[in-house]
Amino acid sequence: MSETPLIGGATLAPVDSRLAGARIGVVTFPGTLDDRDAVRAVRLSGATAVELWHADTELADVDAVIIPGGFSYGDYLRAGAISRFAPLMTKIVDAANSDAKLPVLGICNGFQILTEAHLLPGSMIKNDHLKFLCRDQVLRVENNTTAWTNAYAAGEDITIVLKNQDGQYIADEKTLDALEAEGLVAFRYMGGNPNGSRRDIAGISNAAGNVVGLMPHPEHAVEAGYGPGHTGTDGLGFFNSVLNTLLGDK
Amino acid sequence: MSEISTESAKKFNMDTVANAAITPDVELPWAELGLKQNEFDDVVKVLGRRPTAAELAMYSVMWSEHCSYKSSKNHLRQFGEKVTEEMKKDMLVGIGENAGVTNLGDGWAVTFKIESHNSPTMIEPYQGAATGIGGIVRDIISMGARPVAVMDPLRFGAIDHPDTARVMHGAVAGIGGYGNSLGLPNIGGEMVFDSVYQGNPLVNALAVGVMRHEDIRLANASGKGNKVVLFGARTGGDGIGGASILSSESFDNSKPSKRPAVQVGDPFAEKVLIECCLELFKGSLVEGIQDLGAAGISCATSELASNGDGGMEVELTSVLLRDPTLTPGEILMSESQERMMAVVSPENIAAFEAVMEKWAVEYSWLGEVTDTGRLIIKWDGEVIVDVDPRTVAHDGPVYDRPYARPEWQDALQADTFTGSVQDAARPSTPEELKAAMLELVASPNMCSKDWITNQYDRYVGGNTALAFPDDAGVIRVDEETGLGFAVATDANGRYTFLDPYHGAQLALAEAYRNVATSGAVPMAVSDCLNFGSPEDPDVMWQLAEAIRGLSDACMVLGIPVTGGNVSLYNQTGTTPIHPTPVVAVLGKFDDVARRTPSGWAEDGQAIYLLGTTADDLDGSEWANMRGHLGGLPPAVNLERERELGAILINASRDGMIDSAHDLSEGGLAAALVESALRFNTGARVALDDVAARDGVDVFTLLFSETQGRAIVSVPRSEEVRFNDMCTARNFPLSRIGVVDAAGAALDIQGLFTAELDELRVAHEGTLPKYFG
Amino acid sequence: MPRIVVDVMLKPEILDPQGKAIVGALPRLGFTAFSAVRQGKRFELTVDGEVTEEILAQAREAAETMLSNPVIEDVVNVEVVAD
Amino acid sequence: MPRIVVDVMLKPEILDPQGKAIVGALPRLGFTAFSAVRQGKRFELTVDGEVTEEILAQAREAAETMLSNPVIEDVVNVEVVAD
Ligand SMILES: Nc1ncnc2c1ncn2[C@@H]1O[C@H](COP(=O)(O)OP(=O)(O)O)[C@@H](O)[C@H]1O
Ligand SMILES: [Mg+2]
Repeated sequence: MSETPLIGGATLAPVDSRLAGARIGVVTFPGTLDDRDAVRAVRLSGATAVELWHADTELADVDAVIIPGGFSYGDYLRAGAISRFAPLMTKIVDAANSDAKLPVLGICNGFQILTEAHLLPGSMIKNDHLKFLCRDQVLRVENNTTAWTNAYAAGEDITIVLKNQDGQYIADEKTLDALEAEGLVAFRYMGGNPNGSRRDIAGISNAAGNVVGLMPHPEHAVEAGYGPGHTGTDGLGFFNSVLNTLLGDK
Repeated sequence: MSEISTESAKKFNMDTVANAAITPDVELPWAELGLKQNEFDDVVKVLGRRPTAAELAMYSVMWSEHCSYKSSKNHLRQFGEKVTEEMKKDMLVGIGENAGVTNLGDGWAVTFKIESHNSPTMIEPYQGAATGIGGIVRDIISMGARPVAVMDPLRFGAIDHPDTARVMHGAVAGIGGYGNSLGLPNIGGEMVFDSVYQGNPLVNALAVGVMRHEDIRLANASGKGNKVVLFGARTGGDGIGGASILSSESFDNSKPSKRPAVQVGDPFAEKVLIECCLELFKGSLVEGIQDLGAAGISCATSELASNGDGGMEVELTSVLLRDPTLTPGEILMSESQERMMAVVSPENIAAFEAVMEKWAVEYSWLGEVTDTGRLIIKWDGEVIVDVDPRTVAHDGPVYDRPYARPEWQDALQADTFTGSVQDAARPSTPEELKAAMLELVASPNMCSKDWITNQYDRYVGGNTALAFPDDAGVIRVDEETGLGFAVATDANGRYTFLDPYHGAQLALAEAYRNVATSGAVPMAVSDCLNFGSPEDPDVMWQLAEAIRGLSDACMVLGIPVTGGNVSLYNQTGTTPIHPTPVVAVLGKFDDVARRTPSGWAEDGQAIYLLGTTADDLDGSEWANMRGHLGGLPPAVNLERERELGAILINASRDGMIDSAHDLSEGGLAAALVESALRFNTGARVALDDVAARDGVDVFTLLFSETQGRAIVSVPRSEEVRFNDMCTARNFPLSRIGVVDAAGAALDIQGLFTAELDELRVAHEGTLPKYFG
Repeated sequence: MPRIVVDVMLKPEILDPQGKAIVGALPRLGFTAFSAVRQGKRFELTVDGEVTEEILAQAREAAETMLSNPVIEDVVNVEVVAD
Repeated sequence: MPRIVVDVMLKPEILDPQGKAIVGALPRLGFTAFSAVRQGKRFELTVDGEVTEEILAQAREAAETMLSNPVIEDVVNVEVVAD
């Protein structure tokens, strides 16, 4: 029986065997949608993608984890609320908080899950215009010292895809002030706030810089012809960044 | 029903087959269930006795217009008859299955189908539209395919009617809410506002799936002893509506509980169902599979059985219920969403159950396949249905409904736009022409659809090579080779109203042209025929003519209809909607990297207009904006469409063009503005030469809707080659301008200059103005 | 300031996907006492000043016509809460 | 069967986009009595049998840990309703 299509068709030989040694886990929950895209992005960056299942109880020796976008559990109750309790999430939270500082990237629904799991502060509520919004979005890289942003220049503008219904980032003023003061705002929306997020925040990191969450989708901007404006590949930097981190290059 | 005669029936308080045999004279609510006297008589004849309540439920839903195609069947035959061997060569599965399957090459196949969910959307726009997406996607899964994209052709009432906002907000949010949650990119559709759809909005939904040839699954139950399983959501009273007429079947005097008239979709359950089915297919764990749509278990059991070895035995009390008060007949009729039925061989039961456990999907084993030729359904061991499944699924009534060309048709066709009162102040000065262009691109039907499409995820999956606002949606299937497909849907209800035969052909021509414009080779057709009541001879004539026209045109274009859907009774009182045959064309790319976007991007490229322009203002957007509908739609020239298509496909494959946009509603004026706004790139255009060549004034050149035309942009280095190709094929072309990236304007030389900003404000402002 | 609370639930016969997902997740967290969950909406309408009979009637009408979708939802409660 | 109702509202300091949209729309339909609207969630948990103190405690805990997100929401009410 052949593989069903669109599950990683292309077998790109990794350019650098050092990179292929890096194992990046991509978690699938029931209702996850962008897992295949995240796997593709990992592969295009040269690393090895490892598919993880929410009900797994072990992390399969991965060097980093991506929690991809989608509507896990249908976004029912609150986006990310039910997924947060998955067995694998406990492992991820522990590993992220451990001395090993497992790099974790939460994209969109993944970001929502990370906030529900209290790995990142704040939360997301419905977009201020109340609609699902899919558009090409310019972001400013505010912090290029994290595990997932070090391949970018500080202050660089990148265009990636924004698509969500509950994307309005909120936190109390104290938390927001602290995020700003400690430089933990990783990305800010440029060219108009698309959803009412406080202080135009599109993504944040934890203090150690190993956990990053953002609403827009870098994994949809890794292949010319299939990303923003059908040419953009600005999202590749995320996946290159974590390789830098893992290989000790940065 | 009053008396229960047999002991067993008494025991279970149920109308059994045994009971039916000895109580022939019981009154049955067949009329309330929508059956006609002759149809009920047929049921009795087929069975040789009166039906049980459960049997009556099955026949009534399966013999409905929606499931049996009784009014259209005699005409739809033409889609199967007017096909050549050549047209069949890539058709792996044709009409009759859940969806047709077309060979894409390299062992890949693609399946697509379009369906309507019109009246549910009128009642409850969000859920109606959402479950429309859900239903068509399950059709695609049941072929063994992974769904990869959806599209949504829509028709709503007048843009400024208060009820339109309700339908618009709900339907668009529902399509997005459901489709986005499934991880299926929405890659195109249509949006037309017209008061004829006020009481009957059209929500058509199209889904496309891909698979390897060996994975194709058909809906049949073969292999005596194989098990029948129902899985997915629990069965509720959905779609039965109001207090059930069938409550009497239990001979129970207590008041029937409420049955919901609307179905609520659970996109999360469907997403899980998709993944779960794909895992079943991958492990070859099912012998046959069928989605549950209209007519639910009635349809699934009778179709699976009659397409297989012909027999099946099912215990209905095994069905997992959401509402424990449902009667057997209601269970058989329920249209609860997100359910599938499969046939599993005994050795695969454990593996099947493991997949269900993994995805936390509920399932229940209902029975098994037999070779008796009978579909037997039991309730707690007592037989309540004993039928030949073919008589339920395939041998429904077929009607030759009377039809005749309406008396008013001649007068309508004689009333041309040119010279009408509505044409009194035809724009002619440069100022008027510019104002007309701005008015056109801001009009409800020609304005930007971003307000809608921004609510749809077009990126998920990472294989979307083109989507709105380009002419066709394009999806990559194979990441290594770039093999992929394009799909476009089109229909023009006004054209079809003026001339149903040619109107349907024009819908096909436009979808074909859109696919070719993207660079893909058209291969297959699916259609959704939205019409009024077939009992009205005028409407029946429109339907007959449209089917005849469409099937004739498919022959000429050499692409077969592989599936579709008929939606009748779309009318308010005695006023039908415009006949609206929505036609979807699927095309193939060897490598989607060669796709052609619709907008200009490179400075200095030459802009060519392919084709010639005649006075085709009847039925046009311009006439519509002026409140005129009459005359004859643009002439159909399918040979011309084929030639144009070949040019666009070759030019794309050989890298001769960098953009292409077909001319359709709104004519050249709309195409120029859309090409400029696509990537915010202006152009200088001169129209005098073409206008002189074609013998039309500039207004007609800009606003006429003559078919078989497109504009392309050609890199300087390719101009000679491109010219030579068109000349060799004897296809009219004219160099009408140059892309001007710095200009930030559409400069129609000698007439007017429209800044891109001013065009954009006009084009993009309309939907937000009405819908917020 | 006084508020009027309006509670809206899906009609009992209508599928509630959210409630279904929640009831499936509760036992995994050790909450085993609940056999079904349904999720509805609660609206709090603030009134400046006193809640007259007329204002309450307005709230009831708003609940039926706008805050709920009568095709699939029921207004199960309209009441005044003081602050 | 008895049910336990759990009401959850966004914290007062968080702007509620849905409530805002509703309060904007109400006057257009002639409902002018309301100066603010907030939309929250109402959960109905069905209990098979009697609602013991222990079950009520379970409901309270589920309300705090899962049915609400304490970063943005408050549980405003947990109560038993009989049928
Ligand atoms: N309801 C919709 N859903 C998705 N895409 C839509 C919808 N309505 C219009 N579009 C897209 O907007 C673009 C313009 O539509 P239209 O003018 O009808 O195209 P064409 O004339 O090429 O058939 C197309 O890309 C079409 O697919
Ligand atoms: Mg087009």
